[in-house]
Amino acid sequence: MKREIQAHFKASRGEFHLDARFTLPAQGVSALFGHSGSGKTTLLRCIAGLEPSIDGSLTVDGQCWQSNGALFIPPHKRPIGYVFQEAHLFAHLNVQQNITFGQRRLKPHERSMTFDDVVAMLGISHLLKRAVTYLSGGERQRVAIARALLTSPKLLLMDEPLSALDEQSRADILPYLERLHDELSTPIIYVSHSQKEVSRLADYLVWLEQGKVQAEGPLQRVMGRFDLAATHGDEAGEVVIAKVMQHDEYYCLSRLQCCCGELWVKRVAGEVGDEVRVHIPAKDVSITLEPATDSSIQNIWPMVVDAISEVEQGQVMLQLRAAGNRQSPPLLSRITLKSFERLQLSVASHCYAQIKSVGLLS
Amino acid sequence: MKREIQAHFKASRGEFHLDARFTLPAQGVSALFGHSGSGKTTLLRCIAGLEPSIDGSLTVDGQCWQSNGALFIPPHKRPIGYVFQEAHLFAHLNVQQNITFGQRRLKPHERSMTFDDVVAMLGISHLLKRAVTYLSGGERQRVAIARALLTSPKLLLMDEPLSALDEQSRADILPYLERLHDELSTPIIYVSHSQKEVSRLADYLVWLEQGKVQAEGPLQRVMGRFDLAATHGDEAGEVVIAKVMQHDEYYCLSRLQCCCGELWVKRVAGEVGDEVRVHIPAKDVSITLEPATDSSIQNIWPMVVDAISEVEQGQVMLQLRAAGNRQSPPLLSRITLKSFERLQLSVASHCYAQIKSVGLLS
Amino acid sequence: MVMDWQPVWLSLQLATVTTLLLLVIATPLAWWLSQTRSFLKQPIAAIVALPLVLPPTVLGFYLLLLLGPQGAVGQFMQQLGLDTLPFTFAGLVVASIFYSLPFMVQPLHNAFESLGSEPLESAATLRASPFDTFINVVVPLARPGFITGIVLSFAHTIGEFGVILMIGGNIPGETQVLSIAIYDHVEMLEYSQAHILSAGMVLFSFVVLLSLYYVNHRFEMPRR
Amino acid sequence: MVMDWQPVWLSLQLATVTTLLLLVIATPLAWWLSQTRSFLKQPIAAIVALPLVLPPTVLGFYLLLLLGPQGAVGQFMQQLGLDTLPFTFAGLVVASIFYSLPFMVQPLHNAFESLGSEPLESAATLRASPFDTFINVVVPLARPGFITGIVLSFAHTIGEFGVILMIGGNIPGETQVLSIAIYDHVEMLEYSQAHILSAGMVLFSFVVLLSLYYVNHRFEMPRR
Amino acid sequence: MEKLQVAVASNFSSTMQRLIPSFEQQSGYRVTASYASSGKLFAQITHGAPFDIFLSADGERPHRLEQLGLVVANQRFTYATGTLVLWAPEARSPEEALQQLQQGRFSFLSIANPKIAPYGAAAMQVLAKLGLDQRFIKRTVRGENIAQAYQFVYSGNAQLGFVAKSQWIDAGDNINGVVWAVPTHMYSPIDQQGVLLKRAEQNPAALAFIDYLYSDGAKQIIAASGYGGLTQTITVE
Ligand SMILES: Nc1ncnc2c1ncn2[C@@H]1O[C@H](COP(=O)(O)OP(=O)(O)OP(=O)(O)O)[C@@H](O)[C@H]1O
Ligand SMILES: Nc1ncnc2c1ncn2[C@@H]1O[C@H](COP(=O)(O)OP(=O)(O)OP(=O)(O)O)[C@@H](O)[C@H]1O
Ligand SMILES: [Mg+2]
Ligand SMILES: [Mg+2]
Repeated sequence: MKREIQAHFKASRGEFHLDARFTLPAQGVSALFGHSGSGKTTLLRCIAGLEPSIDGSLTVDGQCWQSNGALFIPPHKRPIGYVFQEAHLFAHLNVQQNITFGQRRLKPHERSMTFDDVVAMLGISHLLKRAVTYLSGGERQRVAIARALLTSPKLLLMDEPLSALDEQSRADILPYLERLHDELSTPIIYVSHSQKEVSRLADYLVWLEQGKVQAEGPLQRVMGRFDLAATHGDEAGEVVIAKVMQHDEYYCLSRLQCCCGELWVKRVAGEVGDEVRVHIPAKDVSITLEPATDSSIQNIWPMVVDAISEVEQGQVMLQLRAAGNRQSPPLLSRITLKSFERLQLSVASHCYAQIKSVGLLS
Repeated sequence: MKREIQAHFKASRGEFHLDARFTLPAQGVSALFGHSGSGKTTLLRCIAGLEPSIDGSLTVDGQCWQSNGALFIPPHKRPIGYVFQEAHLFAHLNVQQNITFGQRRLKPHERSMTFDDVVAMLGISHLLKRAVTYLSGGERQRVAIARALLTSPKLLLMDEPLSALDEQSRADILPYLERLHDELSTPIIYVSHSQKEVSRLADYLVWLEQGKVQAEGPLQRVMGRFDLAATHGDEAGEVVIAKVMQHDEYYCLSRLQCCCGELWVKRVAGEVGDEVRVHIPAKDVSITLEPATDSSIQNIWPMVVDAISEVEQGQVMLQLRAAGNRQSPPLLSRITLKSFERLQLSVASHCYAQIKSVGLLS
Repeated sequence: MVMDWQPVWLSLQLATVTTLLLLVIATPLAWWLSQTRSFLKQPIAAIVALPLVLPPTVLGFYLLLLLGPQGAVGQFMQQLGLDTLPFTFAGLVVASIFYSLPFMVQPLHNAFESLGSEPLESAATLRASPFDTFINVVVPLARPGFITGIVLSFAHTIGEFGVILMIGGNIPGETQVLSIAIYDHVEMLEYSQAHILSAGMVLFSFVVLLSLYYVNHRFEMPRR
Repeated sequence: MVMDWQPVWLSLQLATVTTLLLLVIATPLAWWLSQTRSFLKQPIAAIVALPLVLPPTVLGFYLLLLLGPQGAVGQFMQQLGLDTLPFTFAGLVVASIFYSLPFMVQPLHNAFESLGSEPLESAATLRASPFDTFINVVVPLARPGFITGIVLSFAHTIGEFGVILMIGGNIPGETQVLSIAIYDHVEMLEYSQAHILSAGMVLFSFVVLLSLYYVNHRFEMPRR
Repeated sequence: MEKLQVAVASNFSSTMQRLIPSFEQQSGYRVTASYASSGKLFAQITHGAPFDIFLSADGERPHRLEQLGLVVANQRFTYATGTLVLWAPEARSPEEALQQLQQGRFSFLSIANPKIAPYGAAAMQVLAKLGLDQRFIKRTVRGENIAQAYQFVYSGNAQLGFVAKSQWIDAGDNINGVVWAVPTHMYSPIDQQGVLLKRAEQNPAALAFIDYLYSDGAKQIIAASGYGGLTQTITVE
């Protein structure tokens, strides 16, 4: 049986009409993505069972949690962890008591997370005895994440958990979340409005607009769509899956193989043979007609222009594919209209795509 | 008399010790920047007068607001606008009543903002009659910003006001904040942990760590410092002031002149002759030994390597200056060690810096 | 049976005046209790509740001692050229206020404390003076506390008769309130009159309370 | 004067038992009131406050009729083979509960409503069943409401004597509580005894209340 | 016109209401009566209550007031003498009522509190005479006053009760059972005394009311209400 989360929720709240039907893989990270007020939080609450008045059906990994009025598993019986958009800590408990609140309610064998790990990862060990009133915004959010993780959830729901955190804290937490779904195969549904975060983390994307699902699918497919790219300006780009081929310890680089060619990137953590995900922002892909040899840019692929669209005035989005490989997934490049005209590009033009190695996500 | 904000606050709260002394220009945007728990919110509250128990002195634009126990102007008599980290809307008032709460307490001649403008800018006109309970996280934050703006403050204090907002909303609000300090010369003190936001907005930076000021000064100086750059990984870079020289309406580009050379960027809003701020991320500056002619990269400057430091293993940070101009501010470029060795760069090497135009902030 | 409306009016007057004055007195007291960090906070909170522990008649007796011509307060008032309070409507009001004070102070104190400092701080940054904040932010947000205080004080003043009988002297037209009138009927074995008055009182109070709760409900903040 | 301790113990017993039972009864009722959207909410909230509006003696009289052998409740109890309640300690407890109910329900209702739904939702996502949540989240967060309810109910039960005299019959050692004893002294013009008992009662209550408030203070959530 | 404020012990309240109209008609003065227990009225009078005449339920309190010098000396008078009856709602004859008491065939016996109400003291004397005063202590409920003693029986919770004859008469037909008229020798007379307060020494209305109480009309009303009506001035011993 395929591991899936199938959901359909329908409700009206004033002028806001929710009618979202989608299917997510019950593994990896799925992102709920959309503008402010598009219904992300509402949908997450439905999945958690916090909106019993909203009609809908929900099946998680073969188990029915809710079915149009006929069945409704109450939230405390759903094996979820929930990180609220505002931390919602218990004011009468200190940090440690908050964190272990859920854990204490699990049977020992249900506990797959350890207190020490989670506390260390979130960097809150110095706060344990503190009253929650005296936490800063970011500290609050980290405590809320720890609290949800320690319920050892079978499904983790996170509502913009990193928005109040600085780069450093994010960088500490993100790999942990990745480990979570890699090692424990805990599926995560992640609400975010940051395309960067989404493309770093998510395997699957549900794009909400005004309560409706606008686009849905594996990250690569949805992110590659021109309309999406056009909307999201600077962060549009392509995510490709690549295989680790070689590590160069001296230069601290790794060589990846992806469909379009070789890619030198900053030393990645995986073993040779592992698959990694690479986000190539359209704006970081520049075009030359001849391969530059004396450039600091290491990744240069011969490509063919597949499609051309004008994104905004003065900006052109090129869809490229590997020269000699009709089936390769598209690579996006955004250049100025001026360069486009100067280079006299057109569909089927041959060119070289330059990708700045350090501009890549791991 | 020089327009300045001079502050010195000192307090102990459990293990947290605040002892921050700094001087900000009383115009433009100053950023309070630092990790979670570094004391940003506490400091902002001190400036607003919300921490009467904290000893300190504060002089804003020549007026003393607080002076070591001798004087303490209560918060409601300080002409500030405050956007709290959590929105803190009034639960008993609807959106419109919340927004106009402060405005109604101003005399008509003190009002420099209009309701319609602010509401339109923040895209909340459809929410005016709504109870605040029914707002989404981002809507809440926008209402809080509107409420603070409508007090027509002489000093605007913002505690991570954009963290819950999607790119679209940010893009709508940021230009407005810029106009605020350009047209109304309202100084803004802005708490943020996003280097991107800071470099886009701020003129002046106060970098806090564990309650102490770590670095302080004009954005360019602080951001250019190698130690800072090294700490903040991907977002390190340089901010340069450039003058608008020409608009090309067909290509939708603008030509800027900055110390190092000419820069073609996406059409900017200002008039010819205006000054604009440009953030050049170190990772978006690539190096060639010969100027590429058939490349989509338009901005290519002849530079000289001024300093070299190894940032992390396998990564080299170059500090460049314009060839033939010893006084030009530094430009940062991050390249891989491999490229660095292949190009055989050393201090005083001549090279060309390539900057992808669309990778620039306006 | 000829209905004597005077006790009814007197009771309503007494309960209304008492409740209004209690609002005036208890609100600042409760606010102070909720904000202070003084060591006097707990003792004063305890003292406020003390009148409750004495049987009403006994409390009335002590008030009589205190307010009467030989009492400290009474002598002071006489020195000021004022009449003493016992056996007057004013005396009833003073006694009722004293006795019902905890019913107003306690719910308000709770309501004020549960507000937290956020609304106060928001209001301060929006140019509202402390008084302005109190009227336009604290009071509406503490509405449930006010409702409870008003309900308990009003109902209790309507029903109370021990203190009132003692301090007021059951003088028809002056200090004979409804509760005493009903009591008198019961004492005189005029049960049917007592039933009618009691039923009227209960019904009337029910309607008043119900309306109050419905109005409160209409102004309730929406909840998720 | 030989001190008769029996009324003192009886009063303490009565107040303690009443307060405990009130907690048991009022807590679910207040919780229901705070959560329901039923149209019965306002009427029931109003009914809870109604006993207050009747003079205690009169209320006692009606309770006497209701609980007595000819009353509906009394007959029902007799059919069950039980003794009727008037003139027993159990009767005192029932009457006190009935009369003090609003003092417990109202503060709890307010406290529960001011919690909002967030703590409940957080607890639910952390595997706490509704009952678990109630005990471990709602009760500690609503502590000020409980304190107020306990103070008002306890103090009021100690001081009340109208209803109690009526339902209890003032049987020494059985239903003669302290408040009645003090009352009797005042009526007998034995003022010095009354003074001593009253002072003792006030002092004792003050100490109890003060300790309660200090304990409450120690457990108070820190505020900014 | 002079107004007259009379403080009246609660147990005399219904009789007082019959006296007032007849007095007002005769004299043209207006009377307002305040009812409370004698103990409360005493406390109030000692603290300046605006009463002209005090009709107590006993002799003790008027006596004390006299000693305190708050009332006109040598004017204390007995306006009524209370009569005690034993009310047994379930009995068919007075003898049965007495038997019921003697055999203890009741759950509760109701009396007024002997400490504070003269009728209660009288009831205790009767019980003592019958040798029952120690037997039923735990089954004797004591009302704050004679009205409550009556209510305990009326509500069916007490099966026997020593109440005032005046109450029995007031109740008229709508009452069950019978009463045993307690022989007056079994208890010392319940003399209800009145006094004229100092402030009313010159008040013609007050003097007129006292005169009225001595009148035959008033005596008749008082007697018809169930009191051994004799109105006499008692001089200080
Ligand atoms: N009772 C209601 N009446 C009217 N509108 C409502 C009600 N409840 C929610 N809404 C609206 O529903 C929309 C969806 O809210 P939701 O919290 O799910 O948004 P979101 O996608 O999480 O946004 P954000 O990113 O800002 O948190 C919002 O526009 C909100 O104003
Ligand atoms: N009473 C207190 N006792 C102990 N520590 C306290 C107390 N009050 C505040 N702190 C600590 O002071 C530090 C500064 O808090 P502040 O809210 O100013 O941080 P911040 O820079 O705004 O962080 P963030 O970006 O997470 O919002 C935090 O580490 C907080 O835990
Ligand atoms: Mg949301
Ligand atoms: Mg903060």
